[in-house]
Amino acid sequence: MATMTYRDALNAALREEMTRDGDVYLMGEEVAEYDGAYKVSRGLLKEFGPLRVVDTPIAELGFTGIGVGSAMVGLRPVIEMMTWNFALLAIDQIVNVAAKIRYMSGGQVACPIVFRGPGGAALQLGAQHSQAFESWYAHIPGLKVVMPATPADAKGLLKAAIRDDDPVVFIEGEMLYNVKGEVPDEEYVTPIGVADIKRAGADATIVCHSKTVKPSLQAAKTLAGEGIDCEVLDLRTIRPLDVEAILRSVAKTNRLVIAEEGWGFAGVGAEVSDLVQREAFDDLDAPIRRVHQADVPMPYNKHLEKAAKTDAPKIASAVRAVCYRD
Amino acid sequence: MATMTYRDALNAALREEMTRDGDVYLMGEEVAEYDGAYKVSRGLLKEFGPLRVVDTPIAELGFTGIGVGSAMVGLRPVIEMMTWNFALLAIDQIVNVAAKIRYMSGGQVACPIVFRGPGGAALQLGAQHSQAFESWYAHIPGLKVVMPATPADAKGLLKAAIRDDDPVVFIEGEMLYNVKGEVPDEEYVTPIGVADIKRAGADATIVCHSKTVKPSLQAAKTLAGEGIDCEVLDLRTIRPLDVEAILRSVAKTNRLVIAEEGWGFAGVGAEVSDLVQREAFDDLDAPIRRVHQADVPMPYNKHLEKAAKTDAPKIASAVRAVCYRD
Amino acid sequence: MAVSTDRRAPSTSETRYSAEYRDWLRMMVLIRRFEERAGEAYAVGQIGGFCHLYIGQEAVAVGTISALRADDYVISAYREHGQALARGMSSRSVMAELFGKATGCSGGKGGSMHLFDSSLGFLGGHGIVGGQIPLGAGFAWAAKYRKTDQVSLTFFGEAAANIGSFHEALNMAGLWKLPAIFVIENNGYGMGTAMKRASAIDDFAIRADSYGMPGVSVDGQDVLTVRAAMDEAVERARAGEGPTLMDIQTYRYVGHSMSDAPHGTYRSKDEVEERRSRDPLDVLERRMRELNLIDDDGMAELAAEVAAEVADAVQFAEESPEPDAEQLFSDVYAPNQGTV
Amino acid sequence: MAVSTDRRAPSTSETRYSAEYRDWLRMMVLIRRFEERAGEAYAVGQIGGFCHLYIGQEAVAVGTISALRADDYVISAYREHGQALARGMSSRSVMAELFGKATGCSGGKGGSMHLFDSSLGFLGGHGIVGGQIPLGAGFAWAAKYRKTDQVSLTFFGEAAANIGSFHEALNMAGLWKLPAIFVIENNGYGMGTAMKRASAIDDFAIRADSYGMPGVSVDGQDVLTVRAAMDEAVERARAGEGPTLMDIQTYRYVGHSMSDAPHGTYRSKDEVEERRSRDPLDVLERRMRELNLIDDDGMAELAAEVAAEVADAVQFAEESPEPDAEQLFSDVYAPNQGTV
Ligand SMILES: Cc1ncc(C[n+]2csc(CCOP(=O)(O)OP(=O)(O)O)c2C)c(N)n1
Ligand SMILES: Cc1ncc(C[n+]2csc(CCOP(=O)(O)OP(=O)(O)O)c2C)c(N)n1
Ligand SMILES: [Mg+2]
Ligand SMILES: [Mg+2]
Repeated sequence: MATMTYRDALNAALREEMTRDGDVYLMGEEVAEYDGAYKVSRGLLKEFGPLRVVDTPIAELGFTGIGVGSAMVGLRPVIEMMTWNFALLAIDQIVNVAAKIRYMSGGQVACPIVFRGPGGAALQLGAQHSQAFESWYAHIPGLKVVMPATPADAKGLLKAAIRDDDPVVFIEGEMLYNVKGEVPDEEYVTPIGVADIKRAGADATIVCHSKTVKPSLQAAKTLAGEGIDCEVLDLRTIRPLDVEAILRSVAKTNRLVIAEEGWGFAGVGAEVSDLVQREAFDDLDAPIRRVHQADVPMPYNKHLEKAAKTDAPKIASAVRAVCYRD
Repeated sequence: MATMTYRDALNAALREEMTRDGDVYLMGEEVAEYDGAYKVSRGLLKEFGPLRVVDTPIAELGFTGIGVGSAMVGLRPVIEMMTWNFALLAIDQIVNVAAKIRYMSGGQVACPIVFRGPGGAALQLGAQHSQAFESWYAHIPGLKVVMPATPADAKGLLKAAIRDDDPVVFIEGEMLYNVKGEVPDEEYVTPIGVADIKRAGADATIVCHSKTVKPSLQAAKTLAGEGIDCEVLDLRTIRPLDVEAILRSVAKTNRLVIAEEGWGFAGVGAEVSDLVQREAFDDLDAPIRRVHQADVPMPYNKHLEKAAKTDAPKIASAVRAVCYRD
Repeated sequence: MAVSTDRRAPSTSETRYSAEYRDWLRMMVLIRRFEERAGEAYAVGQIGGFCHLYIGQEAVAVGTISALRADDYVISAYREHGQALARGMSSRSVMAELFGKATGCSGGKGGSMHLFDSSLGFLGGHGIVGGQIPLGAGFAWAAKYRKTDQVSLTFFGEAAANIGSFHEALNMAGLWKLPAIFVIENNGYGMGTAMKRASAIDDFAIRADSYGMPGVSVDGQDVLTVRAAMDEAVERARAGEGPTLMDIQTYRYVGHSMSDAPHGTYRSKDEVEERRSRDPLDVLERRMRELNLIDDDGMAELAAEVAAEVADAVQFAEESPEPDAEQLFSDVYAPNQGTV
Repeated sequence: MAVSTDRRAPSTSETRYSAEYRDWLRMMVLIRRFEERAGEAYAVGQIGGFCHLYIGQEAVAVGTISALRADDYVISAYREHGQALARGMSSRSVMAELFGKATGCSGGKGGSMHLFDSSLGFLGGHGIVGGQIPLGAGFAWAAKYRKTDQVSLTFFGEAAANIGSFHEALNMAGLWKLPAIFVIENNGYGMGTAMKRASAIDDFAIRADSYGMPGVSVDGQDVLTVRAAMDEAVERARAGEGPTLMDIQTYRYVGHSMSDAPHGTYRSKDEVEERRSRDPLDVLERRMRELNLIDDDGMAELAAEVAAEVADAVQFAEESPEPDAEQLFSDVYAPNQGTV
């Protein structure tokens, strides 16, 4: 196993899939000559040339549509959103075309496309640049929504997303790009739709994904010192949700905290909470608690920003609450 | 009390507010010469002239931005979305500007604007024209989301939305425009953020809004015949949610069904469900059930479409389930 | 750099395409009769939802699409029955789709606004104004990527030329010299809004200059003129010389959709009458008669063929089954991948 | 109809604005020094997030904004420190905002990309490329609605001219003859993408033809030329003759943001050096010296004033308090209306 960054794992996945399949190409702002705004595509232009690694004008709606169109006729584009904040401009093509074209054509037209880029907040980027939209995309039938937390998952899931015959919204994290982890040397693909237990435990389940996995593990470590043994379940895929894995964990621990980066109202956590109260009502020994961003646009000031964000102490408090230890 | 349609109630609200306040104007596609695609603005051009009732090109992002800009300098625009499906093209201006401008300007710049038009499905309009996006907008702090179900609420809430100093997403229903109801003769304003008990009951609560209010009342009627006395709570406002009203009703009935028009995943119902399990865990005698659109893009065929939609029989079954009568 | 170009399409020899005239006339008459019949079926509830008829614009679809090869791509908006037929989709499969039947081209799940036939490269049928423009550019991108000499033809209304996706897609098409042909079906109105009330300029061929591509204005009521201009655009595109913007002037005789009257608040009865007086079907018929390519008998025969085809299509649609109930849940995702 | 216009801005008498020269030069030097100091503060972590400096482009902000009245409106993108200062916002309030302090112009909640001062009609500071263009048109719409003769000035980069909101906003501005001035700050690059790799044409003044408004190309390194062209646009706008598109050619000496090197993969050191050799500050200083409007002493005095102002701004920012913790939840909604 090699140790590599999340960024390099994504880069390796792109390189491997582009090598394997000539129909795969990468398109977006600054992906080619600049090697990517966050350097995820480093070296790919040199290796694959300008027809397969394509710089675009700033025209999210347009280049997303061009990608979707090319997928409708059989190419397998990977469209980079410089950040998912800018994808609001392209969301019509994602929701009204990519997600629906198979259905409204009566199954004739597939749309094998990956939309990828960093989502959520980094540091002090302010209100317009710090938004987590996974619950929006997961609301839409026809899309899949994938959010890896580790380098190994990033690589295996991006490969799976590129091979998938449906449109995949693949949300990375700017704050994750430098995270290092072990990545298998041999080729592998990580299946979409399968959650992963990042830490097994018996007393409470923390359901998390993407950037909240690390603080959940930190919280679990702190809580272990207090005698609370947490299971940390990384969803990895938001749609389709791994319902069985969630219910299995709750059946074991009887207590649930859901930690996510974005806003609470109708967030991913609300869906998981509803699912569990419905399917595992009798398993629950306490109401489910959620941790999410404060219900405000993200402030620029660093102290306010920190106060707004999901972090390990907030997750730990929520776990104490569901264990009636607060 | 006069009997009037939902359409005419909205029209009256617009007329009264435009008469009261010269800063209020209406802008959108076909609102002026054509009297509105759904005739909500009938007669307003004639009464107020082309500077206050403004036809636009088909340019949702652009005219929404023009509206938001004019609100930033003190006008009070009402921006008509011909339908909310098309607002996906304008969503960047709604989410990244209207919802955030007050916050990111440190409170200096207000954005008193109403975005209004029909949301959700009508009949056989197919996948791209039949979407309910209220859970998306309600996810966003800085917005308010209002969805009247009756003519009286439509009038009172639209007047409140126009007078509100914050951006309001006001979602009507094409299928509601012809619905008739009693509307008070004297001037009134219905406060935003207050739910309304459309039918009082003791055995189970049905939380609903907009187009699901009528089928909820129908279901309640059916169930009354089976000895189940339902309370039908119309949210009217999705954000801010009337948390107290929901909890009060559940405290009384101990059973909850949530009926909405849109998709389930991270829908409004998920938020309400999470709220209730958290705040009223011990009040609940059964898991909460939800009724929502089938998890598919809307099909054109009328039988398939009917099967996809929320309706009274589905709501009634869900209530029977929470009452353990199924 | 501005591309300098004579903006009027060249005049054309009367006989260059005469071998194709009868096919064109037959297709134009078929579209007209098909649409009239669809309007009747709508009136009695056999067709639901929104339904936008193509009556008056027939020469645009026929003049452009007849210039394409079988492996080219076509995409349009919601007013696309005529283009679907011109591309060779059967009257049966289109009518059945309008009826929402399982035998419809989109299995009854698409409806009037979402006609598809991927075997003919007819890729919709799209309901969001302007949304198909980047998609059409995307087909052209794919042709370039694959180094084929396929061409992509994208239709949209003149009102769609004011939306952002038009600008973004045309800029990229011009920048990358994509084999794309963008056809503005300029019928003068977007719903109830006359072009001059929605656009700051009245000649859209000018907009081509912003994207480094030729812009041509074309008389859309004369199928010959349309075809001649289209041939030039196709030639350019196939030769790798890039895209063309065609502003084709036409008129819809009917309302915007079935719920809109042919005339009323936004245009007068006189205007509609006047525009109808130069009917694309008549223009071609007259030319054919002058060249002795058709006579009264020939016209009667053609009319009978078309009438039979449309009647058969309606009967087929009426007798076809509704989609199975399970169809509700299929085609959301690729088979065998599981759904949510 | 195409608006025919001479696309080069008129040459200007050297003395027409000479009474204002010192103010302009002082402001341009202030912006330069302010930005250099902000860069240093960023390097040591006093400023966070994205930070886009205006160095090299000073003549654009000063030449345009100096032509406005106090009640006009100004809006820009994220590279807006220079425009904020030129509009009269204090160095203190801008620097404090960059530091995220409670005394910042946006209370520390906006940051570098979201500077606001509504008392000066400076309405941001926007981070979504092109997003401010319809907003600027909206201010102009409000002026028309209220029948004032206010003017709205909107800044954006040349890369933003390829996005849909540009097209939609300019079409409506042209259609409705709004008192709007659209300034392309054409520094040749959008991040690492040279204009010719993003746009199908290399002269954006041509795009004005699509929207029925005049388009002018302006040398953005000579503040005098900028101002003269701007005066014409303002005059048109105030007279109710409608909008103008100005393509002002400039250059940024620094990287796109603090995380980008001044030169590297996408442009050469030589190119940057060459462009720096015609510095807008030098151009004006030279002209003033020729007219005997400033000498070495005067320059030293000006430099000292600016140095003191910048030092004071930094000290003010450093010593200012952080926002109160409750600020997290204020300003989401209007006061006294309750939050969710
Ligand atoms: C983005 C969007 N906005 C509004 C509509 C509603 N709408 C449907 S067709 C239409 C008019 C389009 O006119 P044009 O592009 O000229 O095409 P035509 O109908 O004349 O063929 C409008 C406004 C829509 N479908 N999509
Ligand atoms: C819609 C959108 N897409 C992408 C970005 C990321 N981005 C920020 S600035 C920029 C380049 C803009 O270039 P230009 O408009 O020329 O302005 P300049 O930075 O040169 O002043 C990009 C791509 C963004 N902020 N918004
Ligand atoms: Mg039209
Ligand atoms: Mg630039």
